[in-house]
Amino acid sequence: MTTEEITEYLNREYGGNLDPTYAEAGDSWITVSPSVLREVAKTLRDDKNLQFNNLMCLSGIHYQKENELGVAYHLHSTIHDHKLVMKVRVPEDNPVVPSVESLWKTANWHEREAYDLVGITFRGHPGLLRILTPQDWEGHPLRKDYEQQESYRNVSTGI
Amino acid sequence: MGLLDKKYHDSNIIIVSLESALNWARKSSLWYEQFGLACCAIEMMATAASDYDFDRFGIIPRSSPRQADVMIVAGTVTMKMASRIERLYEQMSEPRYVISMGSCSNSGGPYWEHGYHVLKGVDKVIPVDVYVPGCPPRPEALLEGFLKLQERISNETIIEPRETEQESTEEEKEPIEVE
Amino acid sequence: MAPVTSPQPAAIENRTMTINMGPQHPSTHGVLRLEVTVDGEVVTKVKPDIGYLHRCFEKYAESLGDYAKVVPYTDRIDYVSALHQEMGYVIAVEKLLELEVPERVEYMRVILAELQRIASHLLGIGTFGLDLGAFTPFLYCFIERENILRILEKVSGARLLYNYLCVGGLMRDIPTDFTSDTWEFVTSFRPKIKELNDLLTTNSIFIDRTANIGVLPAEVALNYSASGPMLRGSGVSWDLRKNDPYSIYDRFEFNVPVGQGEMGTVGDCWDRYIVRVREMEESLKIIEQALDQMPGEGDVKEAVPRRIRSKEGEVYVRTETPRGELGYYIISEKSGPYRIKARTPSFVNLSILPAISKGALVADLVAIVGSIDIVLGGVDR
Amino acid sequence: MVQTLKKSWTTFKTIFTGMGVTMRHLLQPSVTLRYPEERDELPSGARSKLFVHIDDCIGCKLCERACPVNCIAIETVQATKDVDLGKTSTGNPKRFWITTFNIDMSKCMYCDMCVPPCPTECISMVPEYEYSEYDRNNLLFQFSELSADKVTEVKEKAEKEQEEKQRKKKEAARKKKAQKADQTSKAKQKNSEG
Repeated sequence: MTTEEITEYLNREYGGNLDPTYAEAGDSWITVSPSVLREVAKTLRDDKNLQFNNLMCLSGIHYQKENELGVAYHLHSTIHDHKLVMKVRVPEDNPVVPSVESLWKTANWHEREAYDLVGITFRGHPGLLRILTPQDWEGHPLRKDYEQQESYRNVSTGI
Repeated sequence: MGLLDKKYHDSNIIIVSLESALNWARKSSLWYEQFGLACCAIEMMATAASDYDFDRFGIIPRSSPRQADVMIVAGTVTMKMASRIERLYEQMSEPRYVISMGSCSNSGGPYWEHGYHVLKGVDKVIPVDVYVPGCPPRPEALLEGFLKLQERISNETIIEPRETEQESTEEEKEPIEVE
Repeated sequence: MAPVTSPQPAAIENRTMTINMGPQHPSTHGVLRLEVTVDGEVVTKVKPDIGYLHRCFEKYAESLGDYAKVVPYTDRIDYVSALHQEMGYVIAVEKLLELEVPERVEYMRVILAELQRIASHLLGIGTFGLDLGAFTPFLYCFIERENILRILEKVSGARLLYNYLCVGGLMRDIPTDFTSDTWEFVTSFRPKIKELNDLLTTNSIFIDRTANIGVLPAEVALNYSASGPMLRGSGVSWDLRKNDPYSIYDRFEFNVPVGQGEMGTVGDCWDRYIVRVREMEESLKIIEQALDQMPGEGDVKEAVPRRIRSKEGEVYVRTETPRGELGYYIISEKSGPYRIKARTPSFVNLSILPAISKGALVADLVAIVGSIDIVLGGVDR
Repeated sequence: MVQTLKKSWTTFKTIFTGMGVTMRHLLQPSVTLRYPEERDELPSGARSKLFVHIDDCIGCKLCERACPVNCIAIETVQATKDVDLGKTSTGNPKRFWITTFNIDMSKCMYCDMCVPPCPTECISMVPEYEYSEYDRNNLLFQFSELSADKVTEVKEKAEKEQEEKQRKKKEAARKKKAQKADQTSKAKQKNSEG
């Protein structure tokens, strides 16, 4: 199924109002509000005609112009062999997204990474700690306005 | 060493031959610490394997810093790793040498500009004897670095302490002065 | 021996201990740190601590502001299979820009990628053997690997990090003796796989240390979104070259080897190992077919754009590297790349370690980590 | 009992199969390169060290811009009109003094991206890999051959010429303005007369 068909199917079967977005080039995606994300994710995984059993990638994004943070979920079904890109956007000052760790175990580390590098808090995650940078690191490096700290434990980070 | 360097201010025949014997022994069995960080570690393994064969020079990998003479810093040193490297270096017994292998450990290399999590040169935390350029260096280049190190060791005297030792004592003094 | 009398034997029996493994440890394949909780010899909990090689690839990809300049940095993500990292990235950018690549370039990319796959598996198998105490296979694997590196060096000029593929083509022309060199390697390498089987695969000590250890059931593997030999070792026939062909992989005939539990249970360390060995044979098959079909003439820089005109949009492209599915998620703006995320197989495969090492012995933990075949550059990026 | 015997027999057998492989390898010629005495010939285009033929450099800074690492630093000064810097071996005219051309090989990642853009092929990778150093600062290669005195002299000259140029420009502009004003006033006169 293509993104359009999947959106149509979801809207028909579950009465949503999802709408795919298209860009100049590349893939299209659907945007879901954080309040219904978990329900939609569960439906996507468990519905007989969808069965997205594989979460290929989960990435955190900082949209500087809109003062928003976002998460992109790349889903794939090994059974029906179709793909879907799902996005969720939250405001920068309250970046809370429900965790999908209980649905796809692989989200565990990916969500920790998104928390570490972009600063998105995942509600319901079993151990939301920094994963790549040390625990006492300052700031979230992949934000566009990130300023590098001058020294870490008395070792200068500059040249 | 402490006994001799206070007794003789100038080298004499006994010390000179003792020196050369010591240096010869030291340089012919440089056991290195098996400690790979990144891409360069793969080239370090390739150097230790059959095609280039480290063992011809008496260079043998050791897994423990206590048994090692040389530390090859092979790869990118990150901020998280910097304190570990410092600790490993402290565990090595004197005389100890450090070879910095590849651009990353020389000066941050490709990551010197935007690499927020990369230490810009391992010489910020431990003294380095030989810098081997390359990204990653060829196995021959690493061997050449070892030959350079051997050259350095053969010119050592037991009367004067090594440069790096002097540096480290100076570093230890510094914070006291600040206080 | 006289029985040891202790004042409180019960208290000692129930005590668990936390030990630290790494980041400097000879068998963690780099700078991986594991916090292992053990009850005697039995591992009850493993907590991997990663990030000791976090080199800020994603920050770099955004900061450079040019698609072409990112290519040498992709090499350094997974330095053991650098060409695969380049290939994935280059294909993703080409998909974004809707570029067509000449035939000769496509064939060349496939041949090089398969050569690199063999080299990577040789290193993986060699170090896996080394972890389990077999030193000789490591040396023999490296001799063969060195032969591949010589071919790749002749092509690109570097031994490990090639920077040979570029958006739309190749950086340099193909040397004239490339085909003959590769044929020579392919014919000389076939018998070496048999040698490797004699040394490791059938060796009873090796089987004892790997069979029935670190069993990964297929459902767990899928739920963790494992890929590559890790997933195929669990009996799932899933290979992106077959199931979702990219480049020109749909033109070649090859099999997808899966773990069958010949020595123990499906999905144990031995199965993951044997998948790698058999994959090398399949790679040889692909190389032979590609060498036969490759057009002899053609300009490799024909489709390389002078200046890359970026488009607005985003792509997610996945390719099959020796360790599994490598995905590049590129969000592009008119001015250049806005966000590039590399979803590396090592990162995802390592996250399964806590699930499969529960109940193993400490010595088996080394075997399990070795059989996952992680590259820390890929885990931490 | 039978099981144990069987097991030990397979162990024994497989170990000896492995030993057989090692034995066969023992009889083959050694693959080891005896490095300081023997050297492999590097293939053409091997990437080991950057070298610049400074005589051929025209100061276009294309390599500096192509470098992803920013390890190349070039500074140029425009040559004054009274000096002719000659031509490069490829026939391109030289218009700049190259006052600095530094390559920091301790930062370089040997990606070979600076070489193809060069119009005069003056920057290239040379197959030389043995240059490890005791001091990191020695890995900064300075290719500019101008002495410090020469650099200041050239800079002063260029500045003077620049000033001269600007003065001339200003003068010309003033003249133009005056002319224009003249013309408009004349035109006005004409209009009023008409």
